[in-house]
Amino acid sequence: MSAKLLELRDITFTYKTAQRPTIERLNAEVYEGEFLSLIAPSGAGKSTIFRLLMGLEQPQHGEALFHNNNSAMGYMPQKDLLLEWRTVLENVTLPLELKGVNKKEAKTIAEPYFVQFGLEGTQHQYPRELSGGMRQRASFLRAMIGGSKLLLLDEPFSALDAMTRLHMQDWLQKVCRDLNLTVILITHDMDEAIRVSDRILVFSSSPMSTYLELSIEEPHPRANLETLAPFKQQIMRQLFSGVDSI
Amino acid sequence: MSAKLLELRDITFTYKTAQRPTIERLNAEVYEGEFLSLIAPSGAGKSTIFRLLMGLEQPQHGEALFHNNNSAMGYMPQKDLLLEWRTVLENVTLPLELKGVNKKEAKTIAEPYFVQFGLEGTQHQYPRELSGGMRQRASFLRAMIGGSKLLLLDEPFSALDAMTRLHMQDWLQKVCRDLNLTVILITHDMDEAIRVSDRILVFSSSPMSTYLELSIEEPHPRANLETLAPFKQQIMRQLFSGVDSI
Amino acid sequence: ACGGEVTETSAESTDPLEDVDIMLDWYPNAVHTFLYTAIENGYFEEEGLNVNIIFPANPTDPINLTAAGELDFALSYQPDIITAQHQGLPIEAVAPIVRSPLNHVMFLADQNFSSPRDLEGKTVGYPGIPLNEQLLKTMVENDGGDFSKVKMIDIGFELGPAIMTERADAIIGAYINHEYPVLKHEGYDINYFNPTDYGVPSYYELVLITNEKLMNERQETVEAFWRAAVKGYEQMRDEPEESLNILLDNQEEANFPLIETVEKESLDILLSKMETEEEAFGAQSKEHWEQIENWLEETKE
Amino acid sequence: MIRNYTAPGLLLLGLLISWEILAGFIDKPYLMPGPLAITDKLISLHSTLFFTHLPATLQVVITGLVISTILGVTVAICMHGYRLIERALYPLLVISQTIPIIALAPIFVLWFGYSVWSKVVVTVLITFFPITVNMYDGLKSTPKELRELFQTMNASPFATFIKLYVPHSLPSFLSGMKVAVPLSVVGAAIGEWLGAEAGLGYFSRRMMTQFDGAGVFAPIVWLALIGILGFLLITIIERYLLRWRA
Amino acid sequence: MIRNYTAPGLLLLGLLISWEILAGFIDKPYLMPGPLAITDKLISLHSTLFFTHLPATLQVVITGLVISTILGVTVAICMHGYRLIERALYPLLVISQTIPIIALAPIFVLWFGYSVWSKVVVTVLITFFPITVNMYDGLKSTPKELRELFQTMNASPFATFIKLYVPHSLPSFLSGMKVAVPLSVVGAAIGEWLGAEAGLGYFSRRMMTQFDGAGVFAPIVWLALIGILGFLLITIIERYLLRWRA
Ligand SMILES: Nc1ncnc2c1ncn2[C@@H]1O[C@H](COP(=O)(O)OP(=O)(O)OP(=O)(O)O)[C@@H](O)[C@H]1O
Ligand SMILES: Nc1ncnc2c1ncn2[C@@H]1O[C@H](COP(=O)(O)OP(=O)(O)OP(=O)(O)O)[C@@H](O)[C@H]1O
Ligand SMILES: [Mg+2]
Ligand SMILES: [Mg+2]
Repeated sequence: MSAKLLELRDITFTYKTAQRPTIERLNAEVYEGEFLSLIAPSGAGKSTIFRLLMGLEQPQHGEALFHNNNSAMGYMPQKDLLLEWRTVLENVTLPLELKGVNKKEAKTIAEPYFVQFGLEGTQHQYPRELSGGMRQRASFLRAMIGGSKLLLLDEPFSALDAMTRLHMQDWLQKVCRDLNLTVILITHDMDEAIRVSDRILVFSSSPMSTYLELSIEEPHPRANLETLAPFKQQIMRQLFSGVDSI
Repeated sequence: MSAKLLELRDITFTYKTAQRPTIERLNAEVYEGEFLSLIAPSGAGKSTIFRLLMGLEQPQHGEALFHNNNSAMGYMPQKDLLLEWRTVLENVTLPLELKGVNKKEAKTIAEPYFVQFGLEGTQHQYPRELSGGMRQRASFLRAMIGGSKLLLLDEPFSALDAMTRLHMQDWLQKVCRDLNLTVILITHDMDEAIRVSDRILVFSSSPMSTYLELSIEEPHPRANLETLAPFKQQIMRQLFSGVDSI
Repeated sequence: ACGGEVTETSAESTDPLEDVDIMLDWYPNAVHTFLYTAIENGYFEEEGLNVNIIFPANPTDPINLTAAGELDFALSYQPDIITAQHQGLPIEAVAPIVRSPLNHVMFLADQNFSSPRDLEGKTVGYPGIPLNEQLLKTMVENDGGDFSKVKMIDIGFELGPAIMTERADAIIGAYINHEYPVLKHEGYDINYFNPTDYGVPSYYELVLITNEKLMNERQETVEAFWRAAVKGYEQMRDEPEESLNILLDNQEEANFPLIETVEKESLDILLSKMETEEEAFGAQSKEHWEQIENWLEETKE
Repeated sequence: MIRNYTAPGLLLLGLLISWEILAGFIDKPYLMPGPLAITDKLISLHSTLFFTHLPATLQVVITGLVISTILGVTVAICMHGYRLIERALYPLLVISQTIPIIALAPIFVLWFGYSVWSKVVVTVLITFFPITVNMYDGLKSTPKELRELFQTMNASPFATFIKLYVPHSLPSFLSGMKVAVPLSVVGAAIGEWLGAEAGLGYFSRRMMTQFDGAGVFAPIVWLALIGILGFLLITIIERYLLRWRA
Repeated sequence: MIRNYTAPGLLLLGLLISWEILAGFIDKPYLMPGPLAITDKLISLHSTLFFTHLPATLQVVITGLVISTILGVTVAICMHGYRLIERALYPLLVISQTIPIIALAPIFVLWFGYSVWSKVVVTVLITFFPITVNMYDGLKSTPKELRELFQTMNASPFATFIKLYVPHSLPSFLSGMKVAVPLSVVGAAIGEWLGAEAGLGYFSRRMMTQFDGAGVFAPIVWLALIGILGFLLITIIERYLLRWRA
């Protein structure tokens, strides 16, 4: 197993206006180069974990430890958060701009992705002219384009149709393996998690705590979902056994 | 088969700033009391169809015909569009307020749904304090609470985990059948479509046109997905054959 | 209208009093003593008038609003009256109150100007009324100087600060009965040139005016008003101290205390200019008006 | 709470001290009286200022503000509702702002006499414009998607106005009020020069003719106090009404 | 395009005609001259007004606006950046707005003499406040989630400012400018009364002392024109910069 990239140590976190902690004494680690998926009920605290990792919230107890310091993170928030006053191209190249890449060059870098992501022709449109799924892909592209080694993706494909979603998953898989990226993916789609992950963490909610850890060592690409069915059943069983009703 | 509730007749629609029509000569009908799902690639024009039905856009050609006039529609847009300055409860009861129901009564009506939808305790929070999936459920609840006989739901469950999603689907199914509601559901999740629909329309994109129409006459509740597998395969085959790459 | 102080209608008088409004040329000061005295002593009431004193917001209000018929009487300046009449405003002079210019050129004593000619190359501030240009032009040229070498600057109504801050070398448009004693009271040593010493005809600084309509249609009212005003003046001339106290008390009551020493000095200066050996209070002649009109016409650029 | 105000308090104190020193140094009390001299005047004139002039000015300020708020909001709503009114009215409003009051003073006196109304009119003329502009811009910036949401709920124009436009343009409207409140104080002061027997602005002006510097500034201290209190009130209202922002 | 302006044009014409009739009826040209008399004056005084007084006033207006824009924006930024500055400065700003200019006139004369600067200072004093308030409120309303997005992209404070805060507060800033521009015209006119040898405000007041009503209003027509053109300029800039709103 490769080196630990980051660690959550005994984290407890309560939102200011909340009565109960969202996360309590949570421990987890992420290894370099792995593709880790997080699955949990809606409202459990997945997005909150990302916020803690990005330093947007401070845990009341415990800490998020990074073992490799030069890690600029690529973060795709759950809401697309496109800037309405920028064209799609300008939105997508924002991280490059912030790194000081000049506009022309940034455009050259972004252009091929537009084709790849099915966004060709939208470069000079404003976000309000995009469909929901197109906005999501633009936001995903923005998170990817910075060239970060560590990606935090919060439900990146939830608004995509099955076909586009498969395509994007494959693309992501390939890029990650080619460039040895580390990915933490929040998803609600178990098929997705099983298809792309090296490891899956399933959490229970209120407060959030680890339920199940699952390593999937099938080789990629995993075209045949049949062989993966047992994993899905295992997750389902775990999830649905824990509660009588949601 | 029951009476036609509404009809799309030969609709052609182009967005003002777009070069090509999004929808061209599209025909479709919706029957009273049916549960109809729409499946299409991202960016095809599903949300646009809803906008046409709601009268938010005018087709350049053709028309959307309603055969039953007293149909106030319950519309759930793809973006949650919660009003940030209202509490969750105030957001949810907005349609009731607009109908002149007094606040106290509206609250009494809404209260049980909060429990049902896993939103208990959020009544007096502001939308910014909710998770993505919770926002979606609040928006869904707002669309349902008006008591409309016709529901237009634009990816209502895309941000929900598998378990919550199943629960919501079942709930929706039951309500629709009990109250004889007509539902048009946009979804990307084929399992979802197969599980809840009486009929599924699959569209191709640019311009949008009907690919496949599928009636599913299995009785509800459809717990056993095995028997539904052939439907899924049929859709998949159709969708994936149509294109070489997305 | 709710401006100014309204005299109390005495309880025993049975005849309803006729209400008349008069607008002063400025806020109340020593020059208005005759009016306050007349009110206080009931001279107006004896004439069947109830006088309501109003203060102007703009220096042009007295003429404008009298012409517009909003006011019955007002106090204003002779050159302004002539200009206004030329513009066709229907106003008429009832009687002059102050017979010679109060408007003097003033400057700090350490400027050492000895005559208007010394103002060549200097900056003179004035309150934006072109008359002041004509005054100074006459004075400088009469003194053998070149008026085009004097820099005139419109400084609004803040005349005092212009020389206090030494941003202007001299000012014109300031009054010998007000700015002069006030500045002295504030500890500034001020010298001045009197326009009449340098070729400016002695125009009436302050004139009681009314509108044509009133003059023609209610002449009795005008006469009654003037009779009471003269009585007030005589009282003020004969008993300046007590009369001034009436004014001061009046202002004290209204919360705008005047500086007693300033107003005393002011009154002294004024009395010599309200009545002279040759001319009685209020006397006026056609020739005088024509003389001033001619002078105004001649000196216009 | 107290600690938060020590720094600004110290700054204010420092300013007052340096002002006193500067005033002593310049030694032209008419032009620039020191704070001590002004305080002296404030005390000696207290009953006059507080019981005679303050109420007179307050009456104008409050009447003026109430009228210009109603007027400004109404005009903004009409301009927003009817493009024609906007095009016809806006230039006139701008013109009304570019005419120096003093040129209109005789006309006001002609029409309103020396009553409180000429002062109120001046105050309204000065204060309604920022309210109108900000309210109008606030209304105009209401997102299309929210407007459409209300449309789909069959909200009446009135309900849409109350429940969408008003809350959405509130921040902008309050910005306008924050500009208008201090202006109303100056407006009242200017109005008082058009003819008054009482009022802080009038008193100040009279003292000016007496070359009494401290007497000029003593009523201005009261004017400033009115302005600050009004501003504070708006800020408190803002904090309450926009609490959803957090 | 042309048709859009007929209605407002007709309104204006109607207003002018009724004004002319009213003026004829009142028949007090020294108080209320009719538009014809003013037009006459405008023509006969054209070269004086246009070549002598207009440039003098324009210089003050433009210098004043440039300074107050820079000042207003800078102060707003500082107040937004540092809570302490906000607390210390805001009361002072409000106070500065409640002091009638005329009371400060002697001090301005003391410090700036009768140069163009005393006029510019008056203009700045009158116009910077709406700019500051609107800019500040615009900055303050920047959504937290967008601020966080920039934080996660490691954007420098400067870049965040330029690429997030500036575009986001632009609408609000422009509202402020729309209030400030007409005010700058009045500011310059008032400034001219503190000492001037040329300028439209100066000329207007001079005509007042000559009981020449038409002469009073002729320069005011120019003042109004400056105001309208400035306002129009801001509107055009607004339409360009906020084109993403559509
Ligand atoms: N700003 C906030 N203030 C208070 N409570 C919050 C805030 N943000 C989130 N929460 C609460 O914290 C909990 C976890 O939220 P989070 O967004 O992390 O959930 P999630 O797992 O991402 O859910 P989803 O799948 O629906 O996006 C929720 O119950 C939510 O109500
Ligand atoms: N306001 C607009 N102006 C111009 N083009 C638009 C506008 N809204 C949508 N479009 C375009 O119309 C097409 C259809 O959009 P629509 O939102 O209907 O797609 P959709 O089928 O709902 O997709 P998704 O599943 O991603 O939500 C897209 O290509 C989109 O770019
Ligand atoms: Mg989430
Ligand atoms: Mg859509």
